[in-house]
Amino acid sequence: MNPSYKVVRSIQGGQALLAVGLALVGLAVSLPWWGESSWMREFVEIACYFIFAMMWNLMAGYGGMVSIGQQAFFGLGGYAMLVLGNFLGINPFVAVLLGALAAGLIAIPVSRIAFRLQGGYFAIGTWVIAEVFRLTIANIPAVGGGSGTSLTALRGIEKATRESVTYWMALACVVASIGLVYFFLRSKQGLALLAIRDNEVAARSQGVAVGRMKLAVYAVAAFGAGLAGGLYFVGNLRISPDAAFSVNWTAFAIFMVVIGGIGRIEGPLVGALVFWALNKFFSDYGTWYLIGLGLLAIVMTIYFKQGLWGYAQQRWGWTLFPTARRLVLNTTLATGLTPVQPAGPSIDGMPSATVNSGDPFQDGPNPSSRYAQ
Amino acid sequence: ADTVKIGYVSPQTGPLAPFGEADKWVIEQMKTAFKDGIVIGGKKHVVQIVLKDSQSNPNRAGDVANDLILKDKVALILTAGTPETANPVSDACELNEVPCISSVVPWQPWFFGRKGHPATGFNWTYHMFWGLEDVITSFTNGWMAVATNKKVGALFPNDGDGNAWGDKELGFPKPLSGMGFSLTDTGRFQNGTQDFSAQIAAFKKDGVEIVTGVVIPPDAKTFLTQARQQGFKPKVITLGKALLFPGAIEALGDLGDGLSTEVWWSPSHPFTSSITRQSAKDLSEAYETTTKKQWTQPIGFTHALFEVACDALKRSKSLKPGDVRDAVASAKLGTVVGDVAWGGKGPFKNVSKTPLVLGQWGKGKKYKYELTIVNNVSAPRIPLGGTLRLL
Amino acid sequence: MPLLALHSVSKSYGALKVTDSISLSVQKGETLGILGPNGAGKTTLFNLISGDASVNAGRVEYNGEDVTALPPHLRCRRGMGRSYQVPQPFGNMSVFENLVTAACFGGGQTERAAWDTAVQVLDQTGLMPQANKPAGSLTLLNRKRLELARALATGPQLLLLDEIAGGLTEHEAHELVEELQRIKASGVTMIWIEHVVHALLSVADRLFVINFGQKLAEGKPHDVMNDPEVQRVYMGMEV
Amino acid sequence: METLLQGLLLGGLYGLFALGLSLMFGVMRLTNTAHGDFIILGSFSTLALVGAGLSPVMAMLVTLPLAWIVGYALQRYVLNGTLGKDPLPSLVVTFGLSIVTQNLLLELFSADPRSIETNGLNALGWSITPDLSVGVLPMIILALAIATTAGLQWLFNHTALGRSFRAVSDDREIAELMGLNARKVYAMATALAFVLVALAGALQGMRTTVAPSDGPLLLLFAFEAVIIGGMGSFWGTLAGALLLGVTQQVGFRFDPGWGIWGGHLMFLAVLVLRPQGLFPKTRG
Amino acid sequence: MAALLQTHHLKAYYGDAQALFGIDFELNAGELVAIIGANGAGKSTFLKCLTGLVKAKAEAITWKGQPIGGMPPGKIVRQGLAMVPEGRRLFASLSVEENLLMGANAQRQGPWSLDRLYRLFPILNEKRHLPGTSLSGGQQQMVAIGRALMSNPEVLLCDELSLGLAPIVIREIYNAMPSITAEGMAVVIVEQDVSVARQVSQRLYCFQEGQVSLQGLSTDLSKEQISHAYFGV
Ligand SMILES: Nc1ncnc2c1ncn2[C@@H]1O[C@H](COP(=O)(O)OP(=O)(O)OP(=O)(O)O)[C@@H](O)[C@H]1O
Ligand SMILES: Nc1ncnc2c1ncn2[C@@H]1O[C@H](COP(=O)(O)OP(=O)(O)OP(=O)(O)O)[C@@H](O)[C@H]1O
Ligand SMILES: [Mg+2]
Ligand SMILES: [Mg+2]
Repeated sequence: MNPSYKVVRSIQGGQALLAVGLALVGLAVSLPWWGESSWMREFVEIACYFIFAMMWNLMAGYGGMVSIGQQAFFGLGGYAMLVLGNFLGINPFVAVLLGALAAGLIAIPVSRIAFRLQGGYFAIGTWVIAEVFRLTIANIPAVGGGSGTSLTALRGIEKATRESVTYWMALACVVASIGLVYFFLRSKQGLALLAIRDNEVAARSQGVAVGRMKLAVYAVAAFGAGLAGGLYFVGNLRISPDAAFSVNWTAFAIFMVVIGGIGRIEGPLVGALVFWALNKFFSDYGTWYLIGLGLLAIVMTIYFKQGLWGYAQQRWGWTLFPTARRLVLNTTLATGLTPVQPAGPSIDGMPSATVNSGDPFQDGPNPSSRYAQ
Repeated sequence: ADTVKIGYVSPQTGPLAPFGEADKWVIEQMKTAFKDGIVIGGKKHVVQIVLKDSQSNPNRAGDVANDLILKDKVALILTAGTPETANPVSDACELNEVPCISSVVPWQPWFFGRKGHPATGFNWTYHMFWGLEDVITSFTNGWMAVATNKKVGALFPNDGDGNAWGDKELGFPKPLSGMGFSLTDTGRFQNGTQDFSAQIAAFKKDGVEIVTGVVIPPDAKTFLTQARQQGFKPKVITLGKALLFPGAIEALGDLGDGLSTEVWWSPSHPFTSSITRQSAKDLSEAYETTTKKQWTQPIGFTHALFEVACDALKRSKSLKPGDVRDAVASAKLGTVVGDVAWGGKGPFKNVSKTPLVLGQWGKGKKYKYELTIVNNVSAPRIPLGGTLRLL
Repeated sequence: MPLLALHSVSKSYGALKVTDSISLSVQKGETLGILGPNGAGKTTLFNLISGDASVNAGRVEYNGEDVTALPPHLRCRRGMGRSYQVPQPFGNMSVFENLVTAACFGGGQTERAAWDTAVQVLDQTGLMPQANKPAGSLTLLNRKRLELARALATGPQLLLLDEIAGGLTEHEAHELVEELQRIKASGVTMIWIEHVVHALLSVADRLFVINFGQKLAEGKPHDVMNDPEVQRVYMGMEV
Repeated sequence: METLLQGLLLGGLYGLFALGLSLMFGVMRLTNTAHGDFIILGSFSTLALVGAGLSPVMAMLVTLPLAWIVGYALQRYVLNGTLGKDPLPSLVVTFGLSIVTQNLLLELFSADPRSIETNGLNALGWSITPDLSVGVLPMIILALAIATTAGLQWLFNHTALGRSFRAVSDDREIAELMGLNARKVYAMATALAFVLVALAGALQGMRTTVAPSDGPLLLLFAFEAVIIGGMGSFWGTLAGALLLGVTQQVGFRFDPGWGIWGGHLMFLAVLVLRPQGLFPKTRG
Repeated sequence: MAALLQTHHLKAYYGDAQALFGIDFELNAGELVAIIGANGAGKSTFLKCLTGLVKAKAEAITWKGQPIGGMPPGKIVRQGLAMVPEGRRLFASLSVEENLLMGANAQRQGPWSLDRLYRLFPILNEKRHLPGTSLSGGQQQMVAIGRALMSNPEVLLCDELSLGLAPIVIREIYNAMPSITAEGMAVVIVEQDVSVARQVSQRLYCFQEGQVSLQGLSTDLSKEQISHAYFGV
């Protein structure tokens, strides 16, 4: 009854890409044995920015929730890590994960307030919420109040160990956050998220639990932000409310996502690289550097909405993380739907299904254009 | 030739900028003093001083300190000017195992604010300044010399200094009540608060005649103007931090006359520099001549930090961080702010104390307002210039 | 027991009473046609049934259950499939993915099973050539087809169709009618709003005419179409 | 009593902050995240002019028309391109503007907090009773806030310009069909908002100290006032601002560290309990 | 003499989707032309192109021989084209009178003023200070027509005047038509109700799928021709 078909979810050269990716990760893992400690520090810092941006992208780019208050969870992750490490004596590296978890859990009640607002109001409302957290922490003397405090839990650990463990952890978090977002978007739930972004009303009428989905994304994004926060302050030893809950975290995340291209996994990745390069070469210009970043974000938004990667994708059809499902029929009729291309080997061994049957089907043009996710 | 880099972090801009105002001048002076280089471990080294601005922001202070260590690879870091800059810089040095000498923070906020453990102290970071015990002695002694109802209102903000000064155990409250003063402390406020009517109302209600605290300069201005607006006129106003600088006093207009503050260094301090051999008076006059500005207290301490650094580097076996640290730790030096030596008990393993007195601003001859030393109970070596007047 | 029953439901937007105490019931397997002038409140009635809009008064029963307060996605999962008058595709997703989404969430299927359903529906509705195109790039006609296809992919018990025949050529309309007859034969209950009367007549078992949010007529298609009031109000032709 | 009075005086200032934001919200549905920074920009431009030797009043008279021009140009050439259903572009652009403004001020004026010299006006007090004395400047600010609110409300309800503001806000497409150039109308609205912003900034600079990084906090206060008051009426915005001022002042009395926190919390409580605001639009 | 308003192979798009596939149309001074067609045939889109709300090629639309396609709506209305939009779309926060005054923004001279409108629709005078949206559907439609007339247009474009209106109201509105067209104003109406369209108009265009499927003098076209062109049967 059904035509036999195959669903292609990979890209050509996927295996090669995967190999390159793995090689890069492998190289990165070995860095502590041959690299300088300043490189590790730099990586940890950029990793924190990247994870944070990735989560912001998930929330704003896919979930349509534009928040300027994600620093709330960044700070909470950091402070939770500090409390667990300093007062409860938990290993700070374990505390990073627990702190992120705490941030994710706190996001659930917080969403009840934040979701009262939409669009621009949501954005500023979340900022107010972040301020509430900042002021609350600033008024708790146990964690140093407004002046902040030092992470004493790390003092016993040797410098080299501390540096490499922090570095590996950051690396693992980067890979994990890419993986998490990628597999999430490839899953059935990812489909629902895309549907919500495109049309909330229709998504609801197709059985998608819109409210729950948004909450889940919000909580996951908070978890990621908390992770970035914990990681950052483990690398810094000192935390203060102003640093932890600074709106700059979100500002830089927005910058990276907008430059790289919002609503695509490659966006924050490209954005983080650009940001790192700009930071490296221009950050000495201080205020002028920041003015430049601001202007760049403005210009990109007005004239170049899809970002660098979005442009590449439109122009050359580049994709690193294929999440789309392309239907290919198992017939080679000249009039067929899609020529059965030698579809690239599946990048991650996702099953490509084949079902037998063999109806001929209608004529039609050859839609092989790729499109933006 | 080899180069040795010394990093210096201070607030050049932001609300605490007056603390860093003299640094550029001192550094210029040091460049001249070091123009022939210094000999370290038997080899001559060119000295390079890298100045970084913390923008009065703790986060930024930590970042620039990390940059100095990881990018500039400095041998030693010096830092000064409130816990907001000195603490994060010290922490970054402790973390990255680079020696650091800090100043211009009472030692309690520096030591306890960084969660220092008196038994073990710190391994890489050293501090030279006075402590809260000194400021409490100076202030209370000054107040007891005049007739008031001994009702004190306190302005302690939610920052490193404010939290330490207002601390129930370490700070003002305990000794004050021991000496028969009553204290109205309305709680920690945010720096940059735009409205002090709550505090003013509480002070009025309790009949406060003495106002004290440790606030940043702009907040002092906001408080004093609002106090005037709302008809609150205390007899004595002795504020730490905010009233240290002539610029801040001038900005207050008529409100500035008669305000009092702590004095950690002045031209009348009887000390000389180990590098330039200038007396305190010579040093401040040199500053006034080149910059055409009135002297400020941080000049002495910035200068002294370089004295200690220079002395340590000269004695260091090599530029290895451990060697430099050991040289710093074993310093015994007479500087333009007094004698510096570490190695006491408890926190004093890392802390060397300098003297403190009380001063009062009054109409001056050379400048609009000048500072007179009005109480020297905690440091009798420093000569008095007058007695405390009521407002 | 009727599959769907409305008990005097009403809906107002501001001062405008768009649905005015309408009661109607649909039996399992039946196809009900809804007619009425523009702005009579037909689409609004669908919104009330599907849960996209909430009633001001009255009750909606589905399969014997009171679903008045149930959100749209749960109504969909209970078997209501809906197509929109103004097509609402997921514009950045491909047609195939649109259908997979519907089958996954509306139909409660696993992704793997949803692929089968999607392919089958594509084949059935003639959208196969468009399968990999972004839904946003479809022509209006194909968007309307997609609306039907997506509703079908949820595996509905009750299918709500809002003006799906408008703008079709004679031949296409004929194919659509055949398709709907097949769906009907498979036991799906349908409610169909349509201005293309002859198409509607060849599928509907019963007609329901709305005017100003109120029931104007109800009954066998032939009787309703010959009702002078309906002729006047709806066809706009004096008899 | 004194708390209430001081709270109202503080609220007057917040009211001035909030009116411009409310105007831009109302006409364009534009969330201007750089609002606070523009207020500070207003303070600094007045401050710079006073520094150049003008009297404070003269400086304001120069700043206000300048603000009009800047606002008009900004909307016309930058912000108009970001309007639309998707809130992201306008958020990113105004956020970018916020960063640019902040850092530009930092570059030009350094991070030092400053205040505008008013020749002693700011220290003037007015004793109502022997123990109750209020500042003259805060009183002037409150009076200005009330006058501006009344003026805006009148402009909105009774002039052709106000009519076109409301029309483009209701239905831009149809308004264009009536011969309005929506882009110009938007630009006028922003220009007007900028005048309010500059006024608020100048007064803020006279009342207390301003630093380049103060903007975001002012934005939050303004935003809270708008939401608490409920969208759509300027009197509502002013009422929201006064309420916010009083709440903060009560919080300060309780503990200075928790005053602003209390204001935020009141805002969140309003959001949960009465999302439409306390005084939503009552028209007709 | 060239027609007052002409379109030449007019095409229109909403993003990627094409809505009009080459419409040729003309209108002469003083004429009343009706456009009919099924839902989604492109009638509203056509009117939006004429008034500049949907972009079109400049030469595709000519006004007194001059190309006006793609001009901003504000300029077009000053040339003398006014539209009564589908669904009335009154300004919700403006009173009846303010809604009418909005029409006068184009600042064209002519016979229409508030006074004259209130004479035509006396009920509006009674309700002048109420918010426009509190009126009944028919009254709102009167406001929408009045708002368009206030710009003193040479051509009045009416989209689905009778949409959602009771037959009696429809009659009332169409009865007002002659007094509107009396001074030589040309009118285009889009109408779902074929018989009404035939009665009131001189010429008729039938749209189907973005194309003109039938056109001619209203009196010449038979019911069968129309229903064929309309429904495709
Ligand atoms: N969300 C809404 N807000 C205000 N009014 C609405 C809303 N939805 C519908 N209406 C109004 O309700 C009335 C009925 O609309 P509805 O869409 O149900 O008509 P319909 O019968 O489907 O017409 P058509 O045949 O043109 O599709 C119309 O006057 C419409 O303007
Ligand atoms: N804003 C829009 N975006 C995308 N497509 C649109 C838009 N407006 C109309 N369309 C599409 O363009 C086509 C023509 O629509 P138009 O509104 O012109 O039809 P109409 O003949 O006026 O129909 P009706 O009788 O329903 O008013 C339709 O297929 C419609 O779906
Ligand atoms: Mg409808
Ligand atoms: Mg239409």
